[in-house]
Amino acid sequence: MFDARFWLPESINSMAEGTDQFFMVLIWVSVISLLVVLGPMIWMMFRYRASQDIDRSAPPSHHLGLEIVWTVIPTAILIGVFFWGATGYTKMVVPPTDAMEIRATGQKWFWTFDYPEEGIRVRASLEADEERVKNGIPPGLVVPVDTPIKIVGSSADVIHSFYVPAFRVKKDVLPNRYTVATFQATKEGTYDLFCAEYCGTKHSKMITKVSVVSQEAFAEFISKQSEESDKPIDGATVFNTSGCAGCHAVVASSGGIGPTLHGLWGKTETLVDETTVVADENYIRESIVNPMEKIVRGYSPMMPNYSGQLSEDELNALVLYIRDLSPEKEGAE
Amino acid sequence: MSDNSHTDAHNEPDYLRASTGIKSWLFSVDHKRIGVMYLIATTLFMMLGGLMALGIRLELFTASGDLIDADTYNRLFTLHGSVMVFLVIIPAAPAVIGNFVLPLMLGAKDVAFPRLNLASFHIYMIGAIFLIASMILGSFDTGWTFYTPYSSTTNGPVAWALTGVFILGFSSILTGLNFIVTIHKMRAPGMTWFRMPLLLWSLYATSAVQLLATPVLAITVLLLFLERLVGIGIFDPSLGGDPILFQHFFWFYSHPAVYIMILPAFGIISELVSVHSQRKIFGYKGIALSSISIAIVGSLVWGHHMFTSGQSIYANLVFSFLTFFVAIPTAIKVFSWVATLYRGNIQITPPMMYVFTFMALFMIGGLTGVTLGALSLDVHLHDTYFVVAHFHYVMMGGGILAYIAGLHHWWPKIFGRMYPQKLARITSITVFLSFNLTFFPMFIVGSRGMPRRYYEYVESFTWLNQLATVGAFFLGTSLFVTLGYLIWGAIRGPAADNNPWGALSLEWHTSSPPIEHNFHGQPTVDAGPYDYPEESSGTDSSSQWVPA
Amino acid sequence: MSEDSVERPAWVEPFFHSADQQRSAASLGMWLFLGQEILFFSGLFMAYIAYRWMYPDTWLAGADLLNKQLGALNTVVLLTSSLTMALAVRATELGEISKVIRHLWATIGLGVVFLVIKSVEYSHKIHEGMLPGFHFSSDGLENNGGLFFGIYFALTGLHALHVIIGLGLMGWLIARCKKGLVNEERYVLAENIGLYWHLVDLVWIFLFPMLYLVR
Amino acid sequence: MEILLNILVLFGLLSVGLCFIVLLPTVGQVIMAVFATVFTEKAVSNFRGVESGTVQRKASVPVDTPKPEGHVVTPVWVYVVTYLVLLVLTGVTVGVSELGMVQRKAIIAAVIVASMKAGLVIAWFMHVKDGPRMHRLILVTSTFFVLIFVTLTMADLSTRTWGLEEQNLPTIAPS
Repeated sequence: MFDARFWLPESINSMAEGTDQFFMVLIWVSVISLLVVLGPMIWMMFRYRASQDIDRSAPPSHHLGLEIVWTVIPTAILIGVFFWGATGYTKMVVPPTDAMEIRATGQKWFWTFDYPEEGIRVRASLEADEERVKNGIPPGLVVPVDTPIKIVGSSADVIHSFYVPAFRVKKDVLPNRYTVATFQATKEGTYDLFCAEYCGTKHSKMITKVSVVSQEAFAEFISKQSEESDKPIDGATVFNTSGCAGCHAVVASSGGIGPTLHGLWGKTETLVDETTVVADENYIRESIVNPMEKIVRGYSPMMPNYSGQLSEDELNALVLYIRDLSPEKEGAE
Repeated sequence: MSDNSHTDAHNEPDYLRASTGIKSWLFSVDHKRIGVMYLIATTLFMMLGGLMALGIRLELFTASGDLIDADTYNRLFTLHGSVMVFLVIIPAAPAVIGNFVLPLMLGAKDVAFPRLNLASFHIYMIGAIFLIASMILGSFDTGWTFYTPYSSTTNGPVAWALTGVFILGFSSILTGLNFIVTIHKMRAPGMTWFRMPLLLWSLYATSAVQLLATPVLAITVLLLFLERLVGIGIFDPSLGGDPILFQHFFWFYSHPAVYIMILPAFGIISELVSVHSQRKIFGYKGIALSSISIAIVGSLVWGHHMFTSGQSIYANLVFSFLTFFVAIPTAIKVFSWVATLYRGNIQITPPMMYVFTFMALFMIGGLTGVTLGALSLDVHLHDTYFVVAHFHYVMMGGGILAYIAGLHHWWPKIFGRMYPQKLARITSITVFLSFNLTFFPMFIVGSRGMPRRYYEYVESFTWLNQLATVGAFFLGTSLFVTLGYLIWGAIRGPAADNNPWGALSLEWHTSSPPIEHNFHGQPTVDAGPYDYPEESSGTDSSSQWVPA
Repeated sequence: MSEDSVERPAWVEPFFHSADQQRSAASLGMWLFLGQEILFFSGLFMAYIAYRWMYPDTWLAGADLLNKQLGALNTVVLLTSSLTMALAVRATELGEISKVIRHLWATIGLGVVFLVIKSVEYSHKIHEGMLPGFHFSSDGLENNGGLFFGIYFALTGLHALHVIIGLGLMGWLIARCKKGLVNEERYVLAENIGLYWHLVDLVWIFLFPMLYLVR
Repeated sequence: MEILLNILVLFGLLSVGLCFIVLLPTVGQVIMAVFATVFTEKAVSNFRGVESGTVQRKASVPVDTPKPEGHVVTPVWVYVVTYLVLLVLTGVTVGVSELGMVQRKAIIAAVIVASMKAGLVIAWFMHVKDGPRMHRLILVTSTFFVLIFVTLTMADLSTRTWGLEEQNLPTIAPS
């Protein structure tokens, strides 16, 4: 009950190693002050209960010395706690100048990580991680071990929060400006990355991993990703990694939060305002980039817009993939 | 109601029987009736909020969300938050206990503006109707904190809820205004400021906070309403608006709001500790002035809710530094209460049992608050279940349990009948145990990293959440038992005499339930409210009131 | 000493001891309401200060689009209405009810003039397209001009709403004067409405330099 | 400790703000006194009366018609002079902005003159000067809370890059 592992996950972040001891000290301070207050209370409760006949003469109504003591001591303890917390905080939050920069963009229910020096972009969500683990790539945000990392975060729509419990790091990402989170992983392994600021329906699904890998594995990951990026983009992987699979079904079932895409090509869809539209290429393209324009009847306007998130060729690959979902339209251009 | 009417010496009917019929209740300007109506309303809303809490805990029994879908879960916890904060805990202690007891303690016939008092009850009901309407219309899923840009872009009846909160704010402002003027202008002759019972000091501080913080909530809700309706762009990031500014606006109200919730609880506990240990309170001036200093310092610290939300490092340091000053007045109060027990003649009555549970739970809540105030820990602990456990310990363990203790203390005065005391003692123990079973696992699961407002969680947290769910159902049942025997006591309990606990303050010197205009003639006060003579046997001691 | 020794005029509430206690309670209540109103407007002034700090150039450009002459005229109108209101309150304390009604009508007239000038300004802005938020389409301001006009319309709109409430209160006060319910004993109601009107004027005194004279 | 220094600066700011607010009604009163002496010799006798500015409702100001409870009714000319002073100050505010002073200075000067006007309205029109002390206390507390709200929020907004200077974070221009 009283060792750090019971309360906190193992701390990997070398910039925040003071926090575990600080937490345990505060646990001890709390337990002691609990005893200091509840102990006498329970003892007096029994000793002075009504049935006891005991010396109750001249109960003191105030005692200046005692009152000053029990004001000064808590103040001293609290100011001590503040300074320990503040100094730990400033060490933990200001990234070193030589830190490796990674851009994190939070969006409705998945993360996108850009490695500016290496020029590659990686999408991280539950589905995307499964894809990557299948073909042997470390899932989620891939980070070399023992190098200070600076995460520059921003959000594409609402406030999310970049939270890695193992690194004791948490920073909200905001739509209108960049915020900075920093850590330096000391032990290889994969650790959970949660979104800690409520961001809508699948807030609890916006989970991915942080894989801390050795330097060589990181270099190999970078090379594989960069030659991956000049390979022709396959619509299916874009569909799975950028969160479409989370809401749209690709097989002829009616489930899912968004409309089913099986057999969509060429179908006439009735929209919320009772107008109808033929599901052709620019309807699909427009519904991806600006979903709020044409909402299919029976569905609530919840799809996040992807304008600026998908590159031009990713968009084309996606539209082709959706077209191929309709079997009878195999040959149609 | 049994027929042995409770008329007192001048055989005037008491306020319950003075006039009958629903209209006489709904439009009565008698502060006691308005207090009872608030009691009924807040209890109903507390049951509603409690059921939602059980729904949430049931969903979290299993790691993967299978009972209800994510969207309904989000709406459920948003409603649980909003109903509990705006409809139950902010009005409960000041409006129910305050409305009923304040004029009696002052020796006044009624509050300063009785029609305004009735108006604030009706405003409260209209606001509640709006909030419940938003629930019926499919409810909103923004969390009770309405953070933009999510709350300004999501669909759903957010506008209804915002109007509801806007109207509820006014009910709280008007009650605060009424109490301050009553305390200033209508004290019994001879009752100087330092001869007032401590509950009035804390109600005075609460009303000051209600008056000075709630308008900022009103303007925030109005701006958010305009943002959704007309899109004036104040909080809209694409137009240059800053979501952090909304958080500043919101928390400038909401942190003082948690002091609105806890200050009356402090007042009730100071009252009960002194009465049930038949002893002068220790450090009267210390406790009275600490209430006022909490009201002032309480509005300096709201930034500790936003340590990880992109607030600047400088502001984090300033707010963390100020947060630790708020803990000191609370510490003074707690130490003074324990010191009051020394050499007291402690009666282990149900209210006193609830006082002990309050002391234990509130201490745990307060100390974890200090842990959350330290900057380097808050980075890890913010928006996790550690925070959820902290504020439930402080608000439910502190605020609501003290409110229940107050109800047990003044129940004989409100209804003139006594509830079964043995059963009450047992339930107070089950409430304490089931409370710890529910919320202590949340501390552990929170510090291990389970974020807040999660519909599904990682497998490793499962058994702790299951423990919490089981605890939640025990807590629910024991609270229902409390409600049951209190209602039974009010209707069929044995008649209670005017001063069952041997207290000295003025409200115990009139019949219980009191007559329509409280006192025959104007009571005058010549001594403090807690001047129990040394060797008192606890009953007919020298009273604070010199009979007319 | 149980019964009240001083005989109480009819209009004093049963639970007050004397007319003076009721008067001081009423004016204390009004002052608490004013304290709360100050905080209500403080939210908007806070938004103004925050965004002025963030986008100083938008604020300068935005202020140029506002019509300073009408703003100054409005300030003079409101100050005069404050004077006539103060004279009305003074007349109630002296009991000259006819003078009270005359002053109140003058104040209501000035309030209406203020609202007319305000509507002229608003129609000019709506015509020019200087609407809050996204609907901002006027030229001469880069993209977040809508933010400035969002705050402008929120502040002046809320203030105009309070002016309208003030006019309603004064109309009600005139009705009570005609019914003879207001005399040199029962002047607290007039004093409270006077305080409310002075607060509305106070808000405009701070609002005018901040919004119009940002130079 | 540089953290401590910054926090003390903040407290200094808050306390300066507080005494400025407390002085507000007295500022109005002083201006009244100055203008009173300049304009009318008869006012000189009132100047001494006004100068004492004691709070009790003493008949320090000449009374037109005595009231039974010694309730002081301020004479008409006090209101008229206050009104004229307010008009003059409005002219000053407009003048200050027309001068086209450097942008930052103008707003501070304008706000100071506006609060002088506010001081006048509060002191004379709203009878805070000769009213009970409680009214002045309410005014000071609520303005103090507004001051806290503004100062601490600006403590966040204005120091966004404090401690992160060398990170040269890019800024997202509002779209």
